[in-house]
Amino acid sequence: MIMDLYNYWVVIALMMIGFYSVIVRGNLVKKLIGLNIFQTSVFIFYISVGKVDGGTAPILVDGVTLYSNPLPHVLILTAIVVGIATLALALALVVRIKDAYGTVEEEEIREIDEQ
Amino acid sequence: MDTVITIASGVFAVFGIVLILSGGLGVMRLPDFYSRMHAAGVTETLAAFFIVLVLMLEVGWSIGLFKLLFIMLFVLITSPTASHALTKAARHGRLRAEGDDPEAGSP
Amino acid sequence: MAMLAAIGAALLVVMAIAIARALVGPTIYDRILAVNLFGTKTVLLIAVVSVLAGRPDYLDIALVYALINFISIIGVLRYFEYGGEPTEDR
Amino acid sequence: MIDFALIVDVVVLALLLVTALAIARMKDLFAIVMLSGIYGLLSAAFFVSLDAVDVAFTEAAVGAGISPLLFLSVLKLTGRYENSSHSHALFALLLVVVTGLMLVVGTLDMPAFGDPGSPASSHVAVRYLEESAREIDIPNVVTSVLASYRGYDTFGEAVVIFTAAVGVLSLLGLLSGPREGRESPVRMADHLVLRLISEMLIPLILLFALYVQFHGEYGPGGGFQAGVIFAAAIILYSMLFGLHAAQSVARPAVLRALAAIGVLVYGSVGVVSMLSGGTFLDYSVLSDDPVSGQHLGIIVIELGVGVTVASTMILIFFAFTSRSDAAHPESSR
Repeated sequence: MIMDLYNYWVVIALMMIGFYSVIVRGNLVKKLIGLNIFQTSVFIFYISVGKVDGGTAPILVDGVTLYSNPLPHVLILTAIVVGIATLALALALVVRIKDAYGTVEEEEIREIDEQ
Repeated sequence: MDTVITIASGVFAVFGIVLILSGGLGVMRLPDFYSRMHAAGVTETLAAFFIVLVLMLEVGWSIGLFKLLFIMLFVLITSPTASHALTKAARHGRLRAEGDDPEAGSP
Repeated sequence: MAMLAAIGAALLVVMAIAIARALVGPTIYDRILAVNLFGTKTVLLIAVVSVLAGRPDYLDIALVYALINFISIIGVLRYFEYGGEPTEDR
Repeated sequence: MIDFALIVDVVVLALLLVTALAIARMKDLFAIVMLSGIYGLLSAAFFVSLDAVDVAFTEAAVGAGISPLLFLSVLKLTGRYENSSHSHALFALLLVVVTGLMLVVGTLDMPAFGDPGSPASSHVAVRYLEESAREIDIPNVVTSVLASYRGYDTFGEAVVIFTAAVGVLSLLGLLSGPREGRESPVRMADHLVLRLISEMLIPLILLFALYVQFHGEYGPGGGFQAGVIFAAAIILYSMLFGLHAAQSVARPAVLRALAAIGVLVYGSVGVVSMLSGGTFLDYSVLSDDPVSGQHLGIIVIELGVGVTVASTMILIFFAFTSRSDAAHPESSR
């Protein structure tokens, strides 16, 4: 029972750690790292779902009949590259915020906005 | 012939495991950065060498052998380079080893 | 086979030690050392998993790891050599 | 004997959890980025142990290589330490714990880990595994699903990556590297060993990227992975020899054109297949024999993806480093 769901529970824990960093931390770079953890937890979830007991990597070879599910691999493969592209965009926004406000701390940005 | 290979890979495996664990122990227990670097850098390259050797004996004569050979060469070239650069950077960064005389000036 | 599993277990132990070192520090160089150590151990672990699974295709990944590990260590060193950051932890 | 892959799975996940907790607790952003590099390597090792070799390939290059480098160049601009107080920390903790518990309750209905009869592995996935050998005839099923069965998706991803590069470039601009003469970074130049080794390695890395690109049908690899590895080689070059030198090898104007051309190549394969009487991105009509048509289509679109990914990653890296070098002019003397 524990082994059956172990992966999913770790995924949830990782996801919540990422979620917590995103909502609590005021530093924008830290928020993005939290978002990264969140995102990776989703990757791990998909790959765990795709695993088949006794299966092997979905690259066909003679004499093997049982393979893991290739579909989650495809989805996550593209998600990783899209993830880094969007991360770069977010970091670019952070750099511009630093230019405009002189800080990347959420609280300080809000104070400047209210003035 | 087969027994020779089995015995050889067993011996190499023991070497590899002992070296890798002693390197790990050194990284965990030694008192300052340079000695930890020493433990990691010196033991790990040889450990990597032995472990890849065991794997090579395991896969036998196949494409995997050449890939493992590449991995070994790659690790044996890049790992000492990275260690060298890191230690040099630490010295430039005025990081002192334990026991260095702080009055003796910068390294 | 049991021999390879033993090697793999030793690798996992050292990986855990490397993470501990990255957590504790105390200097940034210790953290970089930990990342480097962790990288080479991952390369070896993947090679072991590959041989155990009997799929030599996986070895390509180990090669990529070795490569990327080297590049990221250089990137990290460059950060410190350029930025003039303090190197001791605050 | 207990299955070794299972041990790897359990230990690696536990280590991931420890690393993530440490990342959440620390305040030194540099140490956090180091840990996130370890986190990337760990998750990639996890992917290997669960047979997702193509994913591990990409995650190794992206999660452990490129994203820490991007974070570091941003840290140079925004500062190394986080100095905010935690607002509403208790409330947030409560929220997170409640959400987590609800998700845990949700997992109780999930099929067991590795269950071959789970819904995810019993519908379309079975068809891909059984039919792709006949319909597409390349060993790597991940590549055939990526490039052919789900070619629409992948086209979308290529467009997203291209758009992200456009966004980054319009937000940051691309300052050209420092002029000749004051170009070579003094302290990096001291690293004679590093430079020599890297000069030796860079051609090998580029060659390896080409191998990954064109061997992607037979083993792990493909356009995404090859693009990232190719970019990593150029990034290594620019880190050691300065941005200016790198930009004279990989000219930003050329890269901008290539990023667009890659997407365009992908799209044109779709248009050509429509003109040949098929549907959009149906490669079977590209040749007399449907299977060789599929091969042709996959090779061309993988090339398009590889070109786009490589040039986008290099451009993004250039954009960030040119910013941080400009902010620290003393460093690029």
